[in-house]
Parts: sequence; structure tokens; C-alpha cells
Amino acid sequence: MLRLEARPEASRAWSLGSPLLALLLTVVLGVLLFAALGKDPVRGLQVFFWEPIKSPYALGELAIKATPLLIIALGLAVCFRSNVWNIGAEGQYVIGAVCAAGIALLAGKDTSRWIVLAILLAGVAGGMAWAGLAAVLRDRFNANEILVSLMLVYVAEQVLFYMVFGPWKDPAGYNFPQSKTFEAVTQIPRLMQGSRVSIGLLVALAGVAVLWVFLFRTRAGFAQQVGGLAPAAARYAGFSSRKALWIAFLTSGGAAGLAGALEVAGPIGQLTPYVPAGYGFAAIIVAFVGRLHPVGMVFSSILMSMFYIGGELAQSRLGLPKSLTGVFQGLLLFTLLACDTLIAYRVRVGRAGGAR
Amino acid sequence: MTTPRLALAHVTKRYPSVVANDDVSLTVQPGETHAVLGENGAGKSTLMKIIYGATKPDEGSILWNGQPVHIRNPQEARALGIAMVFQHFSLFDTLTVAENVWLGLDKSLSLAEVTRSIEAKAAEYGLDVHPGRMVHTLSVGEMQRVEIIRALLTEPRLLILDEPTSVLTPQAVEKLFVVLKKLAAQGCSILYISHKLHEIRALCNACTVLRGGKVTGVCDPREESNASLSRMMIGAEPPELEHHARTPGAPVLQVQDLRLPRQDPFGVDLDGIRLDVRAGEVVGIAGVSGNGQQELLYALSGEDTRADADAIRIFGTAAGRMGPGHRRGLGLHFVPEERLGRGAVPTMGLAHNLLLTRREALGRGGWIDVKKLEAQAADIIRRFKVKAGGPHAPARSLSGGNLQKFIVGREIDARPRLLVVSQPTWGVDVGAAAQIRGELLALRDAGCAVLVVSEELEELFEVSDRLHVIAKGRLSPPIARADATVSLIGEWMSGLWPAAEGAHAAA
Amino acid sequence: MDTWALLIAATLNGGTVLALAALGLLVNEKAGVVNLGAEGIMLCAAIAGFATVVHTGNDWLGFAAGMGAGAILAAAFGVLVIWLNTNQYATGLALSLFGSGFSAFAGIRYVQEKLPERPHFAIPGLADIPLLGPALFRQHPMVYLTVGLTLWLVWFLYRSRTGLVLRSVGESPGSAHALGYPVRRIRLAAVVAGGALCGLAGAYLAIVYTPLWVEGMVAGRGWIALALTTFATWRPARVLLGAYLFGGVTMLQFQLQSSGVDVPSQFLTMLPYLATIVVLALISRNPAWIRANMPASLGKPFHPGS
Amino acid sequence: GCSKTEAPAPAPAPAAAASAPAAKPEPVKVAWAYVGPVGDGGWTYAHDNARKAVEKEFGDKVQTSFVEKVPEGADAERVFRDLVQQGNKMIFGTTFGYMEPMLKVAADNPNVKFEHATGYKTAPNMNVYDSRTYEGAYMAGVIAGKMTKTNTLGVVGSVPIPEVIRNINSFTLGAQSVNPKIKTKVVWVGDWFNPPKETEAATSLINGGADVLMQNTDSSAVLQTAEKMGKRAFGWDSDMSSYGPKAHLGSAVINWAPYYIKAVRSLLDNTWKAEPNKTWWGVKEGAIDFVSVAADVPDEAKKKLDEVKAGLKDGSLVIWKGPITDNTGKVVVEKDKAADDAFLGGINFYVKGVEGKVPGGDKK
Ligand SMILES: Nc1ncnc2c1ncn2[C@@H]1O[C@H](COP(=O)(O)OP(=O)(O)OP(=O)(O)O)[C@@H](O)[C@H]1O
Ligand SMILES: Nc1ncnc2c1ncn2[C@@H]1O[C@H](COP(=O)(O)OP(=O)(O)OP(=O)(O)O)[C@@H](O)[C@H]1O
Ligand SMILES: [Mg+2]
Ligand SMILES: [Mg+2]
Repeated sequence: MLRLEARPEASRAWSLGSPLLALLLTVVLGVLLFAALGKDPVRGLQVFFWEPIKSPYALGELAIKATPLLIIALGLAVCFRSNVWNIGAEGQYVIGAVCAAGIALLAGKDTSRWIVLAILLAGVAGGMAWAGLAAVLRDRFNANEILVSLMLVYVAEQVLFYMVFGPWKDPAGYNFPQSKTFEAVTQIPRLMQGSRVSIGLLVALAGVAVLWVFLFRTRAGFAQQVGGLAPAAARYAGFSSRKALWIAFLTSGGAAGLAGALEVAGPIGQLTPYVPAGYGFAAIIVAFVGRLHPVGMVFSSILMSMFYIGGELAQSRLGLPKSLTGVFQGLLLFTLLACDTLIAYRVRVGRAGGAR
Repeated sequence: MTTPRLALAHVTKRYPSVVANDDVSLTVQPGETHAVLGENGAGKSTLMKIIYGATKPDEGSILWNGQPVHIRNPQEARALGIAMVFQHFSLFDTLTVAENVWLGLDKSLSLAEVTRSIEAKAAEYGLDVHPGRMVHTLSVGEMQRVEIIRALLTEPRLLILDEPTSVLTPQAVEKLFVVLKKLAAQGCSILYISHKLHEIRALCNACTVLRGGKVTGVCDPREESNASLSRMMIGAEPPELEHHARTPGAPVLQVQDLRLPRQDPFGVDLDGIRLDVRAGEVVGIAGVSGNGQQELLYALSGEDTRADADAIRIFGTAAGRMGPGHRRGLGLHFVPEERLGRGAVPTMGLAHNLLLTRREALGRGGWIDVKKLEAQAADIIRRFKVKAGGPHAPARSLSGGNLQKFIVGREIDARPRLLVVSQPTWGVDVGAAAQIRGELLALRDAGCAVLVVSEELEELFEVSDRLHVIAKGRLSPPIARADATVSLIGEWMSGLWPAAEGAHAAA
Repeated sequence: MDTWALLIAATLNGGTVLALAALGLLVNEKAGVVNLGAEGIMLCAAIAGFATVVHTGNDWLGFAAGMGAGAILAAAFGVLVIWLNTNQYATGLALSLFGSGFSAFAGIRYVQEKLPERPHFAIPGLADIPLLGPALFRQHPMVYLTVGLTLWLVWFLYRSRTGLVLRSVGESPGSAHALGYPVRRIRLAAVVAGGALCGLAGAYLAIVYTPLWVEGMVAGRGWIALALTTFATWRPARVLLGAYLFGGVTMLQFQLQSSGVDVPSQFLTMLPYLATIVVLALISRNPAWIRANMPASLGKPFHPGS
Repeated sequence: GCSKTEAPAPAPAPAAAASAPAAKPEPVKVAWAYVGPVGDGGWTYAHDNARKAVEKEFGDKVQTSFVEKVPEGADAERVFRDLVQQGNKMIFGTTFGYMEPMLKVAADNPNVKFEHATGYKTAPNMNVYDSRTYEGAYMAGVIAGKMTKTNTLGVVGSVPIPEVIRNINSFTLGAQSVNPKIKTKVVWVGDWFNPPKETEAATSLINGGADVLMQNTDSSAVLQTAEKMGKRAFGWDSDMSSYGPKAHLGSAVINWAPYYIKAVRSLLDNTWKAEPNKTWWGVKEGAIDFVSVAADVPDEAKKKLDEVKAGLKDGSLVIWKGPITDNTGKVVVEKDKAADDAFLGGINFYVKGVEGKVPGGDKK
């Protein structure tokens, strides 16, 4: 019988090895799945892991997809590290997009280029406000933030629908549920000609650096995490748990809102009912697979985007269904959680001791 | 010679980091009250859990009434006639007394039948419990009675009690002893775990001493002295503390009529606490746990800021509403009783754990200077002889005593002007305990005001200049250590201090 | 008047899905485990149940398949959180994501597949009573079984010894372990039973309620069921009432629309979610109440070693 | 109906295609992007049937492929670009939400022809096409008007865009053409494909007294609900008679094949040209039909239906001809005037007899 034995100290090797093992397991399961579906597994792996990175164009697309995931995940990492379970980033993303669109719609032909800044700030503010709702309910009413933040996703979507079906519907758009396309000045600046990659990527990478410094080099970041690891210790030290709650919600809400703004004023270019694309939920996986570490999340967001893009490519290349993406993403998180056990425990073969 | 009720032979239990029991043999006769003595971490509880089937030994055998047995789980132990009262109660707060007892019985009784038998047993042994009450409304002593009744209802032939007196007033201890003696007279064997020497000498007629998991002596405690038992237990007699008389200075901590309603529904209300601690003195607070110590310490440390600002003054500053950080700014440092999770973050390294209360390694804007932090941690580790894998060893990798030394060290190293310590030597071995107590006295001699809250009377008598007793959320008037006796403090622990003073305190 | 009778009937029908899932989660939570994977479990069970009925034509086999699927997924979740001590929230979320992906994948063949003719149900005699009949007595047997299950759970949790053991494990796993109860196996059993009930809810949704399979068809009901346990303060009877209340609010949005109430439909669609938030906030406001009812070890891992 | 859906047609690996002997001309690649799953039995299913018809028509002269469930948003653009990279010469996008991304990709790839369903913006290499689904709705209305006993019809609407509102209105006009007392109740579910919600919406319509239902959503849930509750309903987009044999009154179906075949042929012939206006086909072109009329529909109604169909075919019947008033009493189409396509494309009101207000339609 296999049995787990607590390690006296967490294993450093396994904390790096576990994600790799999890990825390997996911790939193995994927190969089995391809084989079961009668598809060539090598071709399947190629579609998921090679095609998305094989050309500069493909890399660009990968970056576009990874940017919002990474930005949202960075915010969520602050939450999860402080034991605040905001799983409503999708809603904060949507409201961020709505607010950003509100500013973008104000722009005229000769508006200054600086409006982009206002758009991004509006997105941040919108996401923060929406997250703030959940924070108030948690702080004042002690309501479970998991459920509240999640319910607010559904509400946010309806707010978006209301705006595009109602007040912000393009008057010249034959009554279709979408705003008018934003003026060109509102377009998030692109990094280079010929690619859709925008400065959002730089913002995300700057976020990685800022988060790293905050978490590992400042007392505020330390205080933030103590609340998640040992709430009683935080109270003892004098770190306010309410402050931590608010910081967590506002940071993650702001990040999600920013991602919404970058998306709506970037690749989308107008407000449509199709803004919610599930990034808020996928970012939860990104955050965990990246073990809530800023650098780890860079890798996991790329990986997650590969699954997305690979899932699409697998359709036109291999005739595989789209839902494969979800299967892979779920599997990866599952296997990672299981593999993480190896960090704190050692697997032993033999009779169980006192434990049962 | 009669067949022993229980005979353990060569029992060994290894944990990844420690051998908890190393080739332990032990024999208990029918009707015998057998003490198992040893300092913290000696392996007493582990051995008892093996007998009760809650832990499986790696090696060794158990004979029950002469027959070899494999006790795989507590149900089997109870079926054999073995009952146990745990060191940490195994009760369920939101269930009633009767339901709690029901859970510990294996016979298929209905709840009504259980209720009736509880009442019968309670009457037989003079134990006072109400089957319908919720456990969280009970006092600690009452909870223990529930545990004992639950054990008695299984009609045990061997009753294991793991440190039953650590939560009792001296008077309650006497009552417990009456019950146990009656039980022993009926032929029930008792295994009695403690590290309190005088109790063992008063109650037990056999004794096995453990040290570091090994048996270091078997004796009849009635024929031994405290000193000889202590030698078997720790290999030496505890070092004497030097206690110089000093004239205390100006008041540092002044608590005036502190009243606080409970925050936790299962907590205690603080009722008109008055307390002064002056520079250069150690004030002790005695009391049975659960009488308001937690609440008082929360209010003093700043973890609870609901008190009136004026109710707590530190160097004259009204501090009742200040958070822990601001109080630290005034010079108050605090050592909580829970080391892991409150005094330290379990998964973080020792160096980072300094940041909970220390700011020396911080630069502008709260920037952490990691080098400086490491040096600081290494310094404390060296100065307080902490056994640890280095400044980055996670707090939870340290043994309880070593972590306690680190935390006490961290606060003493901050040169506090007022130090509040809770249970300074809880679960710490005798050598480390003596070191910590010595540091506290050194701090006092350096002019710091020290407040010690402890459940160990011996410890309080050893370090304090003055003593208070806390009971049911009220604090007794102070008494000089020279005037205090164990019996007097024991009486006060039940809340019975002189009425005049009580009236004064309430005014 | 008739409209109201029909509204009540639809409410009972819709409430049954939520009630079954929430009762399952209640059993989980009474043992101290929060399963955020309910949504994924329900989806997988929905497709398992639906596919079974497509192939066998037997509803009850479909329900059994749904329960089986729910139990298997819950067991996987249980082993992870109970034996490997993974974070309950994260693992539940993973299950949710995996469940929705996997069900969509497994269900491709069954999109728009149709079930054999649906039977009509009516309790002879009672079904013909005016108003009351259509409101109460023309329901699928599962609606009545759910009421029965609730009553049984009340007895089981608060009167039986096994139920007491279950509650004790959720209240203080350490104490239960010390008394010799196999805490982890009990928790696993509760998780599996809870998963099976969530599975039954999913199967009912796909086989009886809609009856169709389509990916993502659970549409947040798993989450609402999770919320229900909290605002029922972990009491079975209140869970049932809460479920009906929510079933009612959901139906009401369409009822209001079709009766021409002049509110943008988006605001009506928000109603059930807003109601969840508001009720949750009101219930949670009193921490003492929550503390007295909430299983004390809820969401916390248990290591028998310590 | 579709009791069986095929796995998406796999496209051979490009490598294999490239290394094939050059004897035969390489097939021209044509691709479709769908918003829903091909098995939805409604909208996407109808498109995919037409794609198969294209394959059948042109044999190995074309090679078709599709991507399903492409979200309407930023992702669509990537999918279109990828389809271009795959060497497709003509790309069909079958939902309104692809309009902007298709325009962007079309601008960058002048050699590829783009065909967008239901939109209104065009480009030199992008045409817009649509079906006059409202003709099907009108025909369903004719039957509904005859069959209702309560004179109350119900419509489960998906998303209040002009197309859907036009269909609700046409359905009502059709019913009123045979039964002036008709009232129509509308419930919006806000989704194209959400069977549980459609079920709830249908239930509440029936609760509210409607006894004949129509839906402008992509699933058969409404029909099935009617079946369960003993009411009547229609199939939409494809023949759904098997989903509710007792409830089914007939199905308003779309046939995209004529248009797709025409478009692909023009690509093969090099005769494709940009059309400034949308190509909008209906009964006349064989793109819309009403099929599988229930046996219990009285002959008189069947006759009326045939008349309507014939009228639509030869152009003698114009559905949107005045006088038409909206449900606030305002005349929207003057007497004897026929509404033009621009008017139809922007309908944002309910005609008399439809209850309630168009969501978000009060502005303007
Ligand atoms: N489950 C466990 N896993 C690992 N180590 C353990 C475990 N239980 C006990 N130990 C270790 O075994 C040793 C003996 O512990 P035990 O609890 O038996 O001591 P004790 O004599 O009862 O001490 P105390 O007086 O503090 O109750 C200690 O070092 C302890 O840390
Ligand atoms: N160990 C210490 N020594 C000296 N001063 C201290 C110490 N700890 C805290 N203080 C002082 O107490 C005050 C509050 O400390 P606290 O820890 O609450 O700070 P903070 O969390 O950074 O600020 P706040 O929570 O008020 O925004 C600070 O002004 C700080 O200077
Ligand atoms: Mg502070
Ligand atoms: Mg012990």
C-alpha cells in the first residue's frame, strides 16, 4: 500500500518539479485521449505545443491571449495568497470593460491620444468598484466572498447586456446589440507594426515585476501574505485583516478591470455582448498552476493560452472538438494539485502506521 | 503473583523526526495507580495512544490480562475495557453532553438510555453534570467531568488519564483524586500521566519514568523524593534561579476597570480588571485556563481594540484603542501562548518571522533588507541557543521548545520596556524553561516591566514579585509572592478572594 | 388564479434541482468538506444520465448513472482533499472546470439528441382537485422523493447515531479521530454521498427538467446550491424551502416578462443572483448564528497524525 | 431533426496535401466559422448541412472545413487569420458578431473572399448574405392563428436584435391575417442556445395563457416543453417534428445551400464580385420553407398556407405592406406602401398585438 509521510521540511526540488510532473501527466493523459479518439497523438501534441509557437505571428497571437490571463492572474495571486477567495474576476473584467468603453465612446475624431490613459484608468476603477462590492459584503456583512463574487459575475454580465442592448447601442447599427466602434485614437497602442500585440503585454510584464517586489521585498506585501498563511499571526503582528481584504479585492479587481479595458479598447474595439470570454475563470487556473508566483504565472499563462489556441487549431487541423481545451485545463490543475502533495509529503510503500 | 492487567514489552514508535518511544516496557497490576512521568516530549502521550489503539507501534507487544492483543483502534480498546481521557479534550462544542458521551460508547444504546446512565454514574461518583447542556457552555472542569463519565460508562478495567490536572484548580484536583482512589479501590487500574511530582507522590503506587522516549526508571513514588524523581526525569535537578529583591520603579502598565463583552460566543466577559505593572518587577497572573486570560491578553496586546482608551495606559499613554503596532511603538512586546500560527507563521522562515514584530531590517517605504534580516535572525538563534536549520528554516520545522526560545528571543532582543508573556514555558523542556525564566528575570533586573500569565503555579512562584489570580473574567487584588501560598491561590482560582477587595474592584 | 397554480408547479419542479444538489452539499459540509466542484459534478452527471436514457429509455437507470458519475467525481475530489490534503477550494474549482470541459466533450454526440416520449405524472384523485391539483399533484415522482429525502435527512442528522457521528466529524475531526472514528473514511463517504446527490440533481435537470443535453446547461445552479447551504444555516428543511424560493424567483423573472412588466429583461435575469447575494448578506450578518450552526471544521484540512 | 451528428470533417494534414501528385488540380479550400456547435439542431446545424451540400455539389473540386463554437469577440479574428493561413480561398462567418473581425481580416487579405451572414457592413472582398427567416415566421403565424384556442400566442425570443423582432412581428402579422384577435406574448432569454432557460420561458408563457408557441432560439426545448404541457409549437431553422410529435405544427426551415453553392461556384469560376447590399434570400430563392405541417391542421389552414407560399414565391404577397401600426398605435408603414429592406433591417418596435416593449428599444 502507498502511504504518505510528512516531510520534516517542504521539498524545494519538488516545488519546482511538481508543475513539470503535472504537465507531463496532463500530456500523457492527452496522448491517451488522442489515441482513444483515433487521432495521431504526435500530431495532437504538435497542434497544442508546437503550432502556437512556431512563428513570430503565432507567438504574437499567444501573447495576445496570454496578456489578459496574466494580468488577471497577477491580481488573483494577491487574493489567494491572502486567503481571500475572489473567484469573480470575470465580473470585474466585464465591468472594467464596460467602464473603459464608457470613456472610449466619449472620444471624438480629434480627441487627444491621452484618452487611452483615461480608458485604462476607467477600466481599473470599474474593476475595483465591482470587487469593492464583494469586499463590502464580506467586510460589513461577513458574507462568503466566494459565492458573492461569483454571483456578481452573472450580475455584471447582465449590466453589460443592458448597456449594449440599451443606452449604448450604436444608433447607426440597425439595433444590433453593440456599441459603435471606438474611434481610432482610443486604440491601445500596438507594440509594433503588423502585429496585434499591444502595450498590454508590457503592462503585464511590468505587473510581474511590481508584484514580485511587493510580495517578496516589502513589508506591506509580507503583511498581506501573513493574513493568508496565519491569520492569528497577522492579528498578533498588528496587520489589519480588513486592510488585507480590501487590498486583495481592490488589486485583483483593478487588475481584472485593466485587462477588460485592454481587451475592449484593443482587439475588440467596441463593446459587444461577447466581452465575457471566460478569462476571469481561466486566470484562476493560471494563478494556481503558476503557484501564485509572479514568474510562475508568466509560464502558466502561456501554457493556458497554448491550450486555448491549440484547441482551436485542433478543430480545423484534426477535427477535434473545442471542449478539449477545457478538459486539458481542468486536468492540468487537478494533476498539479495532486503533485503538489509531493512537496510536503513523501510517498512510501508499506504498511500504514497510526494514520488512517 | 497475579497476572498483570497490562504488560507492554519493547514498544517502539518512530516518527520521521524523532523516536517517540524507544524499547519501552511497562507493567500495570490490577487496582494499581501507575504514574508515567516524563518531561515534555518524553513520549508519554504517544505511549498512551498506543495502548488505546489510536496509534500503532512500529515494534513491541501488548499483553492484556496475560493474553497477547493487537489493539487496532479505540473501539477495540474500549471493548477490552480500556478507557482514556485525553490531554486535549475530545469533546464537540456544539453537541450536548449526552451526545458527546453517546459518541464515546460503542454499545447500541438510545440517547435516552445514555442520558439515564450518565445521571446514574454522576450520582455514584459525586460528579455533577447535566446531560442536556451544550458542551461549549461548560467550564473546563465540567468538561473534564464529562470526559471522565464517558470513560467510566464503558466500565473500564484500565483508565488512562493524560495530564488531567493541568486544567484544574488545586481544589478540583483533590476532588478528582477522591474519584480515582474510589475507582482504584474497585479494582480498576489507572495509568496516570503527569510531570507534576507532588501529585504523583500523593496518588500513585507505581511509576515509570520516561526520558527521550526511553524508560529511565521504575519505582514506587511514595518512596522517592521530588529530587530523585526529577533526576530520573531530566537527568539532573533543575538549576536554581537567582531572584534578587529589587524596588520597582514607576508604573508602566496601568489597567483601570477594563470591561469587555466576549467576542467569541464561547468566550468569557472581562469584568472590571485592575492591574498595575511597574518598571523592574514581574507580575504574575495565575488561573485555570478559560477564565479570561485569552481575552485579557488580547486586550493588552492590542489584538482586541474595543476597550476604552483610558482603560489601558502604557507609560501614561491611553492605549486601549491602539493596535499592536502602535503599542509596540510605546515599548510593549508580547509573547503569545500559541507559538505556531500566532507567534510565528508556520511556513515562513525564521528571518521573515522577525518581521511580525521587528522593523530594524526595514528601509524606506517598508523595503525589506534581506541581508540585514538574515543577520538579525542568525544573531537571535545564536544568542538564545535555538536549534534550527538556519535563518530560513521554516518555523514549523522547529520543535516547540526551540520555537518558543526563538519567539521569546525575538521579543527580548527588541529591548522592550514592557513585556507581556503568556505561558512562557508551555511544552518546553526543563532546561529551556530555566533558560527562559532566567531571561525574564534578567529583563526585570534591567528595569523592564514584565507581566507573566501562566497556568503553572510553580513557575509563577518562581519568577513573580506579585501575583494576581484571574477567575471568571475577574481579576483578584495583587498579593506579594512572599504572602502567597498554593492553597490560598487555589482558593482564589475559584473566584473566592476577599469580598472587600472584590467590592473595591467592582466599584 | 390558474397562472399561480402553474407557477407553483413550475417552482416545485425547478426547486427540486436546486434542493437535491444543495442537500448533497449539506451532507458534504456537515462532515466538514466544502465541494466547490458541484457545478462540474452536475454537468457530468447530466450528460451521463441523459446518455443512459437515450440508450436504455429508462429514466431511473439515467438517474442511477447520474448518481454514479457524481459519486465517482466526488470520490476523486475526496481522495485529493482528504488524503492528499489539497486545498479544498482550489480542488473544487479544478473539478468545476474539468467537469464542464469534460461533459461538453463527452456530450458532443448527444447535443439535441432526444429522449423517448416523456411520461406524464399525476397522483390519481388528487391531481384533479382544482388549483391544488395542477400546483402540487402533477409532478415527477422525484419532486416528492426530494421532499421525502429532506425529511429523512432531518431524522438522519439530528436523531440517528450515524448522523451524530457525521456531525461530530464536521465539528471536530480531531476529537472524533481520538474517539476512534475513521474520520477520513467518514468524510469520504459524506463527499461521495453528496456527490451522488449532486449527480442526481444534474441527471434530473437533463432527463426531466429540460429534457435535453447541452453543454453548460447547469448554468450556475451548482453555485446557487452552494449558497443555499449557507443561508439555510445548514438545516435540511431550510435548504428545501430556500430551493423552492429560488426556483420561484427564477420562474418569476419570466412570468414578469410575459405579463409585460416594463423592466429591462436584463434586470429580471439578475434577480436570482441578486437575491442570493442579499439573502447571503443578511444571513451572514450575525456571526454568532453562523458559528453556532456552521460545522466548525468546514473547509479545514484534517491530518490524523497531529 | 438531427438525431445523429457527425464528427467534424477532418481536413487532411497540409503536408499530405502538398506532397500529393500534381496530376489533379488541387482542391480549392473553403472554410466556415460557426458560432454554435454543429449539433445544435438549429442555426449552426442548418449551415453545416449546407456546407455538406457544397461538398456534394462540387466533389473534389473543393475542400471544406469548419471551426465550431468560435466566440464572437477577439478570438474570432485569430480564427479567421488562421483559416486564411491554412490556405482557404473563401471563408464564411455565420453570425452577426463576426462582422468587425471579418472586416479587419478581409482588409489584410484581399485575395481571400469573405462571406458574412446577417451583418450589414461590406468590403471589396466581403459580401453579406442573409435569409428572410421572417417569411417562415409569417407562415408559422398563419397556422398558429388558425390553431390557437386562447388567441394568445407566445414567442421565446433569444436576443432582441432586429431579425428576431422582425420574426416576432411577422409571426403576429401572419396570425392576424387569419385571426384578428391574436395577441402575442414575448419572453426573452438573452441567449441563442440555452435549453433550460428556454424551457422556463416556455413554461411561463404557457402559464400565462399562450397555447401556441414559437421560438427564435436554436434549440428544440420550446417545442419539447409544449409537448410536455400539451400545447402546440413549431420547429425553427430545421425540421424538428421528431422532437415533439404531438406538439409540432410545422417547421420554418432555412436552406443555406442555394446561396453557398452559388457563392462557391462564383469563386471557382472567378466570377465572384462584391455586392454593396446584402443578398437576402427567402421563399422565392428556395432559402426559406415551411415543412412537415401537422396532420391535424385543418385543410382550410393548409390551403391558406399554400396560398401564402405561392404568393411569396411569385412576389405577389408582401408581408410588410401598410397599413401597419406598432403596439403604441403609431403607423409605421403607410397604407399600401411596402417596407424596403433598409426599414426591415432596423425594425425596433412591436406591431399591434404584441404585448410589452422591445428591450432597450425605447430610445430612438
Ligand atoms: N503525529 C506525530 N508526528 C510526528 N511526531 C510526533 C507525533 N506525535 C508526537 N510526536 C513527537 O513525539 C515525541 C513525543 O511526543 P508525546 O506527545 O508523546 O510527548 P509527551 O511526553 O506526551 O509530551 P507532553 O508532556 O508535552 O504532552 C515528541 O517529540 C513529538 O514531537
Ligand atoms: N517594533 C516597533 N518599534 C517601533 N515602532 C513601531 C514598532 N512597530 C510599530 N511601530 C510604530 O507603530 C505604528 C503603527 O505600526 P503598524 O504596524 O500598525 O504600521 P503599519 O501597518 O505600517 O501602518 P498602518 O497599519 O497604521 O497603516 C507605526 O508608526 C510604527 O512606527
Ligand atoms: Mg497596522
Ligand atoms: Mg502529552
